[in-house]
Parts: sequence; structure tokens; C-alpha cells
Amino acid sequence: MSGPLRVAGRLWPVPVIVALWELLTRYLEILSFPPPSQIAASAYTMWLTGPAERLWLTEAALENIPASVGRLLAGWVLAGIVGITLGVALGRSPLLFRLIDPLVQFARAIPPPMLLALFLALFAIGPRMQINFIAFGIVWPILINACEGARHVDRQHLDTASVFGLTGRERLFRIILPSAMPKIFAGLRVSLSLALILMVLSELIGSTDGIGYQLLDAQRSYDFPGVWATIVVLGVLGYALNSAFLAAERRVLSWHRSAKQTT
Amino acid sequence: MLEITNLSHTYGSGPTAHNALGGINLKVAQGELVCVVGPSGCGKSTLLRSIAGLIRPSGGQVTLNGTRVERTPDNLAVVFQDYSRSLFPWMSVADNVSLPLRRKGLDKPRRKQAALEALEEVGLQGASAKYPWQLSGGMQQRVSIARALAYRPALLLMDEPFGSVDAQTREDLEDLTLRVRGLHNMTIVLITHDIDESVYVGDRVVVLSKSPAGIVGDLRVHLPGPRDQITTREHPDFVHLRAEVGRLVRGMRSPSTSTP
Amino acid sequence: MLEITNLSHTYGSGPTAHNALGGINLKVAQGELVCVVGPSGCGKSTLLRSIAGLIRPSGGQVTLNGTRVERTPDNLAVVFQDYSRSLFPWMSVADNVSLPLRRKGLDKPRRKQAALEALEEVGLQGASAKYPWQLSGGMQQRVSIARALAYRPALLLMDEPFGSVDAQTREDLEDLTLRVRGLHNMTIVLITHDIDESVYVGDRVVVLSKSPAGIVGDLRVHLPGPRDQITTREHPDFVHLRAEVGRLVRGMRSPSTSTP
Amino acid sequence: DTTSANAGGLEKASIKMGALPIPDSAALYIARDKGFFKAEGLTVEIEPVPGGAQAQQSLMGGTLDATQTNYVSTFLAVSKGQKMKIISDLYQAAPNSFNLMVPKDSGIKTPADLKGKKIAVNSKQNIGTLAVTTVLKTHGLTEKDVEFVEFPFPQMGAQLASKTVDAAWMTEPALTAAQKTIGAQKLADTMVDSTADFPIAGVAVTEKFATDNPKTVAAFQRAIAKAQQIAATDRKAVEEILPTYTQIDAATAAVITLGSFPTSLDETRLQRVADLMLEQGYLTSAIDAKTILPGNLG
Amino acid sequence: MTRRNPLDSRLLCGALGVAGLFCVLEVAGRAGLIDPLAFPLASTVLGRAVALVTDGEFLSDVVSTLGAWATGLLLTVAIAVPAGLLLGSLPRVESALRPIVEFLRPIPSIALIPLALAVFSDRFDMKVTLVVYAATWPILINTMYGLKDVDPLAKETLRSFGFGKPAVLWRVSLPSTAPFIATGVRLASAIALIVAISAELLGGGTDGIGSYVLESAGGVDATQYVIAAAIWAGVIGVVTNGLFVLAERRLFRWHTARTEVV
Ligand SMILES: Nc1ncnc2c1ncn2[C@@H]1O[C@H](COP(=O)(O)OP(=O)(O)OP(=O)(O)O)[C@@H](O)[C@H]1O
Ligand SMILES: Nc1ncnc2c1ncn2[C@@H]1O[C@H](COP(=O)(O)OP(=O)(O)OP(=O)(O)O)[C@@H](O)[C@H]1O
Ligand SMILES: [Mg+2]
Ligand SMILES: [Mg+2]
Repeated sequence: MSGPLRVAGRLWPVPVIVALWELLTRYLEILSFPPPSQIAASAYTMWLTGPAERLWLTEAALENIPASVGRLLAGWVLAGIVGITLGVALGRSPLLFRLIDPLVQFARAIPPPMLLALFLALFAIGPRMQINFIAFGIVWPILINACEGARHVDRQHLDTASVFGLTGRERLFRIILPSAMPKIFAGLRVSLSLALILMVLSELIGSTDGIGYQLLDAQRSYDFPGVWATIVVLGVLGYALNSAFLAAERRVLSWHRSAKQTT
Repeated sequence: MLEITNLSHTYGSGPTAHNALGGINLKVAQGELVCVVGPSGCGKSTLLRSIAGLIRPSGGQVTLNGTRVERTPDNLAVVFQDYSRSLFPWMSVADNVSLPLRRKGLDKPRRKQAALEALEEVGLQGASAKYPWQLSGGMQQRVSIARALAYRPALLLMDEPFGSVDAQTREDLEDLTLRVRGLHNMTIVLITHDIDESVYVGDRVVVLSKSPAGIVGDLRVHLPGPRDQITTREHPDFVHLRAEVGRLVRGMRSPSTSTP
Repeated sequence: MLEITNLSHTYGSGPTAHNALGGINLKVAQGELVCVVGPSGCGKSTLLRSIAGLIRPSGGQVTLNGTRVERTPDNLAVVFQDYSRSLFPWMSVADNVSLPLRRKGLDKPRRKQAALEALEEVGLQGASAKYPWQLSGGMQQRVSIARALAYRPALLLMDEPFGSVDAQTREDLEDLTLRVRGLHNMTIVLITHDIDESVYVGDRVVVLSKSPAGIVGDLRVHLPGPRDQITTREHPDFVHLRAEVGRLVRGMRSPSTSTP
Repeated sequence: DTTSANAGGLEKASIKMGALPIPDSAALYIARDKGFFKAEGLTVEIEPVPGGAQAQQSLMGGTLDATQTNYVSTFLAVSKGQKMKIISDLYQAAPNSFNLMVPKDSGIKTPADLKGKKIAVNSKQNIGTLAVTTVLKTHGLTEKDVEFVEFPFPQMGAQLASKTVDAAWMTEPALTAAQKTIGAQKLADTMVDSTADFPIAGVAVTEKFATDNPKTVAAFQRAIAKAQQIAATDRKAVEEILPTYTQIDAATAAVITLGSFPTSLDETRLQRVADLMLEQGYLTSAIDAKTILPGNLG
Repeated sequence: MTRRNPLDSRLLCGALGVAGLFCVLEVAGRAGLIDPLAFPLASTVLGRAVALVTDGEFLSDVVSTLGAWATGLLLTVAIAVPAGLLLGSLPRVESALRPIVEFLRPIPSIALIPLALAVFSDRFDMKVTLVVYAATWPILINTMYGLKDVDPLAKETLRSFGFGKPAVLWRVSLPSTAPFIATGVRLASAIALIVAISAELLGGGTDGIGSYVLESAGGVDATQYVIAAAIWAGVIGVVTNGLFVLAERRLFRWHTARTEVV
């Protein structure tokens, strides 16, 4: 099968589900659940009625989507750096683990909406606060997975490393990190989707642009097709980010896939 | 060089505790090659792990060049019994072999060079770019031997290193070990189940008893060197010694057992 | 019973492809014990995996009792070369052994009973409640042999099953295999590196060449039964056959090579 | 309970209603605590809701039978097709009850200085933005000249202090608190001229509820009317009830500026909201206030 | 060697860590690094949090939130683990459903609250549904990653004994994935708590920690209440996580014994 055909083959459930959804919403007629056709129309006017020289993107699209995605990625990268570093440190140092783990468990159970106040106090409103807020909200899956991955390295691998006198650095970068990588990637992937959620949350208070801001606007004006259009944009964005992530993962973890393949 | 005093080890505690080593005393001189034989499950690997500082023995101590082994000593290499799990699946075969060489301060091309040479010596010249899980069992075992030999350690511990290769390759590897040992004056402790092998490669053969392991025999092998697969194995001393070791392993204590 | 026709297998594709099997033809009769020997990395395990239906060979076919092997056939047991990874770490040794017996429709106490008996036969009566990772390498290997024997399969495939145990235990296990085979009329394909062993346990010894593997010798062993570790190994035919097999493995094709 | 309901001929004797913990809903609690609902054969359970929008959704979903609502979002929702009816009026602006506040040493002296500034409101597309825009208009500015950002009332003081926003549209008790803690100053009263005595909040039910339960609605209205009467005339009663359902303590309750509590549901007053919303572009077409009142009210 | 190092105690170390953070926050507050108007002093908040314990209303709110949390989490496990096993072991199904899954996953449950309000007439159902929706993903993803990590030789062993796909899944893939799934459940547990409280906070209602916060919201010192309640959410998180870890230690000794840091 050729590339586009294969993609089409993979995507066949999408039209089926959309069609069912259309039928169901038309039948139920709940105001807050408009049919997909109406959502599409609304999405079109919201994002795609701009001038041709800007690829038909509207001002709203150009203003909100890149701003949101930028903050999201910045927050995700920040969370990745902090989460992997701290997670591996906690995973390899029992003392550090005992000291910090309760705090980690504590912090990750606090609902982010409750923490907005703290972040507003620490950073004032703006991208800095939003990025930090996103990072704080999504760092946990990365941290916990990195910690688990680093804790549970095959003893035989570590014995081999210490027998050959590998330095701490080498142990970290050549043994611990690679063998924790599959778990870290699982964490990164969960976090990437969480980042979208936190991004929306961070834009619900005091923001002046972003997808969440637009969602709020639509909610406030009781524009349900608009609300759904933003939700759809979030879904599409999430799908795109996830696909990009999987492509990267396939490269980095190719050994893992092949080594664990049953023939 | 290596001195083991009254070494004992018990796994676990309470009713399920298992006493694996029951007071081992052993001295290995610099440059010596000591073979350890003994029944399956007696405690050979446990002894080796204690020497390597990988487990903290419950009693007694291991001293290396006068200092007590508390953590893994420097300049040591081990070929593990479970070789397949001791290779890193995310690295190519060549990388697996060259990784420890960083400790020797070699630069990248030199490391690469040394790894390729070692792989060639174990007959794996073609496999350097492959990953460990693309190799057969015997090839994986040879990679882990190549890794240990390329490292040129002062002390080399080998746990049934030639168990998964064919007879021909086994003999080649035995000779390779003897050659490398001679060139670099390594001290080697080698665990094996093959009694002929223990007599062929060893300067001494230490026989362990059923668990808890204790030393039931320590035979010095006085065979004329350099050893050779055909002539050495035909030497009357060889035949005599292997019968002797065989009897010891089977638990028939012979009158001629001697500690040198 | 088992018929292998023109079997070939290539791992991977493109420039890194590796041709492991190059057209193997072999027939094994019901109740026969065929030993396979060959140099390390030649493709023995690959052959065994093809028979077990664990890999889909690139060419040729394997037929078992007249039906082509597409997926794992029924009533089959395998002792893998990498035994430590084929035991389940979350189950006790006894559970590991009794697990396959569910397929035989035995109830729990009967399964337990059979597992304990099999463990006793391989000398592990005391270890049934332990976990695999609490055992030594040789003990793990014996657990996986016990698992296969307890299952009483019609076809038993063993990949270097006695490589990690001491000489005495090895002989016991060889005899155990012969005994169980006789009692239950199993067909066995056994891969080994020990040429003596191949002649001692085998009805036939098949010698494979360097990769891609092809059959370079197929010798019928006509030794008087029942075999015995001492007398059989002293039998002149035994001595002759092992020399023959040794020559074949080393690649010196002897004039007397015969296909029965 | 059921018997008394049947005795009174009520279609539905127990009502779940949503209310925000702010002074607007005082009469609901007065009616409950003084037994006015009981007297009508009604059992009313009051649930706190986080905001008008969520409350309206809960109304549609059926979690709530009735809810406190503000008029601006009600008209907005109705314009989008939501079928709701207002059954009682609750709260109406009074002078200085909704003020535009600036920090102590702000350079902003009049609303005209707000050009290009950030103004905090509790919710966009709501009374706050409507009222502030009206003030801006009288000072020659439009909605486009400023930027509205959403903050909850209790956080506005801190946002003013940290200069994250330049002005904030506040109501009690946050308003008094901001004056006390950070010395915030009043820039303008937003309830003057066209927004003077502006209707703020009422009680809404779904259209279906109103048509299915006319007697219940009437009973509810009678109870509320009595309570509104008390709230309108007896500030002490309001001061007493506030600490029971809000975080406003007695001392604060005594000093804050309260709006007024209208005693009748008046169509013409509500029409002012719709008209102003149309004028400011919140609505695209005119809505007759009559359509959101239950039919039997006429 | 036999004398116990005080730093070996999990409890003591945990307390030290918490005390450390408390001091940092308190000092930051007193030194004016954090605006005390926007974020009250750590000691103030702690006092408020402690006071909440004696508040019967708050306690019943906690119980109610935990009810939704537990129901939601149980349902999630019952849905996500089988779904993960299914997707992880049937590549065709996985590739067919992946677009849908990847589309749904990033949709914020919080954005769905207003919509959920319009559908559910029962708040508890609404909360549980949102909890299930949000908590499913980490378990699903971890299950799928765990399946990819199963030793192929272990699977082949069972296959060679003639066990079919379902048996291999049940007896090899599931147990060896279990530690991975457990991590997922631990992640999901916190998310479930977060969503339950957020749903109360943004959806209203009479019971639950979120509603408690809501009731205290209009006040001048609302932030104090919010943060005090947040502290309790955190404490619940620590306790439930501790219980999960204990359970994991008991269940997966085979996993830790071979791998854990000694
Ligand atoms: N981690 C462990 N926990 C408990 N018991 C153990 C553990 N490791 C080994 N043992 C026990 O200690 C004994 C000695 O094990 P060891 O691995 O040293 O044997 P060995 O001499 O190397 O045997 P083999 O030749 O079979 O490899 C065995 O009886 C084994 O059951
Ligand atoms: N997964 C794989 N991918 C690529 N090549 C492989 C793979 N598995 C095996 N090979 C190659 O196939 C050849 C035969 O392997 P096989 O495991 O069958 O050898 P073997 O005869 O069992 O050797 P040994 O006696 O060392 O176990 C080897 O050269 C090996 O490198
Ligand atoms: Mg061992
Ligand atoms: Mg093999």
C-alpha cells in the first residue's frame, strides 16, 4: 500500500464516528451539543476566513494558536528537563527519594486550578507564569516515570557497569538513562497531552490571548459551536503533537522496539 | 594478590535463609589462573560476586592487594554467567566492548580499534555493528568475553565463560585466554563445569563442596607449558589430574588430596 | 513425524540481512532423539525456533505429522538456550513448572504433584517454593528442563539444555532425558555443543555447517542400549563416532560421512 | 412532605436551587431561614454554584431546578436559543455598589485615562464589561480602547497591587477589602446614568419547568417576594444573613455598600438590560423582556 | 553497621523534606519575596488547614470527594487496563482506534465540565464520568508501553507450550506489565483526585472539597481557604500514594528484588 492510502486506511474510523455523532446530535437536539457540521462551520469562520496571503488563517487563529502552542511547548520542555533530572536523581538516590518523595506526592495531588493563585502571586500574569504553571502541572508523569525507570534498572546491567568501573557519568548516560528511556517516553507522552489541558487552564484567568482564552470567550457568549470548535482544535493539535512525538520516539527507541519484538 | 579469609554468605533471613558460602579461605597470587569447579548451585557465582564487591558477604573478608574489598575494585573485569543480560541492548556490539575502555583513557578511535581487535580475536569480526539481540547465544557470550579481554584488567573473573560455544571455539577461547593472560600478566579466577578445561587452563584447580560451599580440594597443576590442546591433554599428569578433580567433584575424597 | 523441507531463513532485510539457514532437509521419525551440533552462531537455534513455529521461515517448510507448522504446534515443549529469561520471575519455581500442565487439563493438586516430581528428578526438591531469581544459573536451567519434562510433550526441543550444570549433574540429566523419552515415546531434537553428549544421547547426530547453516553430516548412532555413562562411553563405536562428529564440526569432511 | 405538597396543589414540592455566595442572593436565604418556603409547602435546597454560566448549564442538565442568574448572561443565553424564564428579581445596583477601582498611587485619574489599559472584570461578556463600557463611552472611549481580563473578585486587590491590571471592576465585599488592604481608590461608580439602578440578578428556571409547574413557581414567587420585602426594608436582616452563607463576617457586613432588593419582577426594568446589551453589541437582535418571563405573569 | 541510621526512616525523611519546604515558603513570605496579599504566609495557611480538621462539614466534604475519587478510579482501572491490553496486543485495533484516542486524550476535562453539567442531572455521575475520562489516559498509555517491554522470550516460552494468545496475555504479558500498570494507576490516582475536586470547584454542588472551597470563595481571605483545602488535597495524595506503594511492594517483590537500588 502506498503512503496516503495507508494513512487513509488508518483513519477510516474517523468519518464513521463523525457521522454517528452528527446523527445523534441532530436527533437529541441538546443546545450545548451541536452537530459536527455546525461545529465545522463555526471552526471555519473562527480560524479559516482570513485573507489568502495568510493561508486563509484569521487574525484569531494567528494570534491565539501560535501563542498557545509556544507556551505549551516551552512548558513541556521545561517539565521534561526538570522531571527527568529530578526523577532520575530521586530514582538513584534512596536518601533523596526519602526526603523529596512525600513532597512530590503532595504537590502532584493538588488540583492545578487551586494553584493558579500561587502562580499568580509568584510570577504575575503573562507567559512566564503560564509556562511555569503548565510545567508544574505536567511534570509529575515525567518525574514519576523517570524515577521508576531509574530505580528499576536490571541489576545485571548495573553490576556489569560497576565491574568495569564505569564512572558515575557513564553509568548515568550510558546505562541508567537508556534503560529508563522507555518509561521516560511514556511519561513524556502523557505529559504532552496534559500540557494542552494545563495550557487551557492557564489561559482561563487573566489572559489576553490563546486557545483557552478563546474557549472562555465562546463559553461566556454561549456560543456552543464555538466552544466545540475550540475543543476540536485542541484535539487536532493534540493529535498532531502526539504524532510528531511518536515519530521522534521511534527514532530514539528503535533498539527497544526491535529488541522486544516477538518474531 | 587476592586473599579470601573465612568468607561466608547467607541469602535472605529467617526460615527461608540460604547459607551459600560456609567459610572459604583462598589465596591467589599475582598472575595466577585459578579454576573453580563444584556442583551446580553450590555457591561459585556467589564467591565470584563477593570478590567483585557486588555483594556484601555476611562474614569474613576479601582482600585485594592488601586492601579490603568493600566496593567494586578498580581494574577488574567480569564475564558473567548470565552473559545475555549483561550486554546492553541499546548499544551495538562494538560499543558494548569499547564502553569500559573509556576508563583506560583511550580516545575514541583507539577504543574502537581495540574493540574491533578483541572482537576479531573471539571470531566476531563481522558482528561489530550488530546489536546484542541480533546475535546467537554463543556469539553473545563471546562478546562479553571480548569486552573483558579488551579491558586488560589486573584481575579477571569469569563465570562459566565458554559454556555456550562449540567445542572448537571453546578451545580457541581457552587458548586466547591463556595467551592474553601471559601477555598482560593478569590474575584470573575462572569458574567452569568442564573438568578437562579446569585442568587444561588452570594453574590451580579449587574444588568446592555442595552448599554451603567449602573448599574440598585445591590442586596445583604442574603441566609443562606452553599448553597445547593436543599434547597437553595427552600428558599423563593431565589424565591423572582430571580423574582426581572428577573424584573430588563427585564427593569421593581421595587419599591424595593435597593443599599445596 | 517431523519433516523439514528446504528450510531457509534470513534475518532482517537490505544490506544488513543475515542468511541464517540455507535450505535444510531433515526427517525425524516418531520416538527418535536427534542431536544437532554445529559451530556457534551457525543457525541451530534458528532451526529450532522454526520447528517450534516461533519464527516464520523465509523459505521452505516444516511439517509435523503431515500438517504444515504455521503456528506453534500442540503438544510441544521447548527448553530455551536463554533459560533464565524463559522462567517467569513472578512465579515460584513450582508454579513455573506446573503452569504448562494446565494445558493438559490436570487439576491443581495433580499439577502440583507432577511439578514436585519433576523438580525432584532434576535434583531441585528443596527449591520448589523459591523464585527463579533466587536460584543459581544451573538450577534455573534445571527448572526449565523439569518444566519441559513434566509436560510430557510429543515433541521436545532442547537448546543446549545441559550447558550450565556440573559434569555429574549433566550425566544425570542426560540419563533422565533418555529414561523419560523411553517411557513416553517422545520425539526429541536436542542441540548441544558437547560432541560426546551428542553421541551418547542421540539416535542420530546431525552436523550443521557455518552460516548459512546446511547439513554437512547426518550420522546414525548404533550403540547397544540401554546406554550407560561408563560402558557406553567406552564402547569402540562411541569413540569412533565422536571422532567422526568432531571432524565434521571442525569442517574436515571425512570420507565415511553417510546419510542414512 | 408529599401530602402537604398535594394539599397546596403544588406540582413539585422540593426544589434544588443554585446560588452564588454573594450578597445578591440574600433573599433566598432569608426565605429559607424564616420558613417562607415551608409556609408555601416548598422544600428548597440551596446549592452554591461557582458562576452564572455553570449554573445555567446545571439548570439545563437538570441538576438544578432553579438558579440565581445575572441578567446579562441570561439574555445572552436566551439569544443563543437557551429556553429560560426569570421568575423572581433578586438584586439591583445602587450607587457605589459596583465601582471601578485603581491602585493607591495610580496615574489614572479619570476613566478617560484608561485608554490602552487592562481592566479586571469577574467575567467577560457580563454586567461588568457592560457597565464599564458604558462608563467608557461617556468618557469618549470604546470597548476596543481597553483590554478586559478575567479575575475572580477576591484576587483583584492583589492584581491591582502588583500592577498586573490597571483598574478593576469590583463589588462588595472585595471592594471594601481592597480599599482597606491596598488603599485602592475609586475611579468611577459604574452604576450611574444609563446603568443607574441597573437590574443585576434574578431567579431563573427552564421554560419547561415554568410551564409544567405553574403553581410551584407561583408559590416560590410568593415566598421570595416576602423575603425581598424584608431585605429591601431591613438592612439588619441582610447583615445578619450574610455571614451565614458567605465569607463576609458581621463586621464587614455592617460597613459594605449593598445594592437594593427589588420587591417585584418588572418587565420594563429588565428591558433596560436587553436594550443596553443590544446597543453595545452584546445582542445582535432585540429581545423582548416579556419573552423571558413566565406566561402567567403577563 | 547494625545501628539504624536515622536517615533510613522514610517517615522522618519525609517530615524533614516537608519541614524544609515549609520554612522556605515562610521565609519567602516574610521577606516579601511572595506578595502576602496574593499568597498568605505558610504559617497562616497551615493554621487554617489544621483548623479544618475540626470542621465537621469539611470532613464530610472530604469523604464525599474520596467517594467520587474511589468510584472513578475503580471504574477507570476496570476500563483502561483491559482497553490497554487490547490495544497493546492487537496492532490492527490499535492503529484503527489510535486517531480517536489521540484526539480525545488532550481534550481538557476541565473544558468539558460545562458541557457535562448540561448532560448529567446527577453531580456524582458527572464527577465520576469526568474522573474516568481524565484518569483513563495514563493507565492506558502505561499499559501499552508496558506491553512493549515484555521479554519476548517469556512470551515465546508460553507459546511453545501451546498456549494461545489470550493465555499468553493473561499469564505473561499482564504480570510482567503489572508494575508498569501500577505506575499508571498511581499517576491516575492523583489525576482522579484533581479532576474530582476541579469538577466540584467549577461545577458547584453541596458536597466535596471543591464545594467547600467554593462556599468560602467570596470572602476576603478566600485564598487562605483555597490553599488550606489544597493542602488537604495534597495530604490525601501522599496517603493514597503511600498505600499504593505499599501494595506494589507486596505484589511486585519479584520486580523490585531483581532491579531496585540497594
Ligand atoms: N538472590 C538470591 N536469593 C536467595 N538465594 C540465592 C540467591 N542467589 C543465589 N542463591 C542461592 O545460593 C546458592 C548458590 O548460588 P550460586 O549462584 O552461587 O551457585 P553456583 O555455584 O554459581 O551454581 P551454578 O553452577 O549452577 O551457577 C544456590 O543454592 C542459590 O539457590
Ligand atoms: N533477531 C536476529 N536478528 C538478526 N540476526 C539474528 C537474529 N537472531 C539470530 N541472528 C543471526 O543468525 C545467526 C544464527 O543464529 P542462531 O541463534 O540460530 O545460532 P546458533 O546456532 O543457535 O548459535 P549458538 O550456538 O551460538 O547459540 C547468527 O549469526 C545470528 O547473528
Ligand atoms: Mg553460577
Ligand atoms: Mg543458539
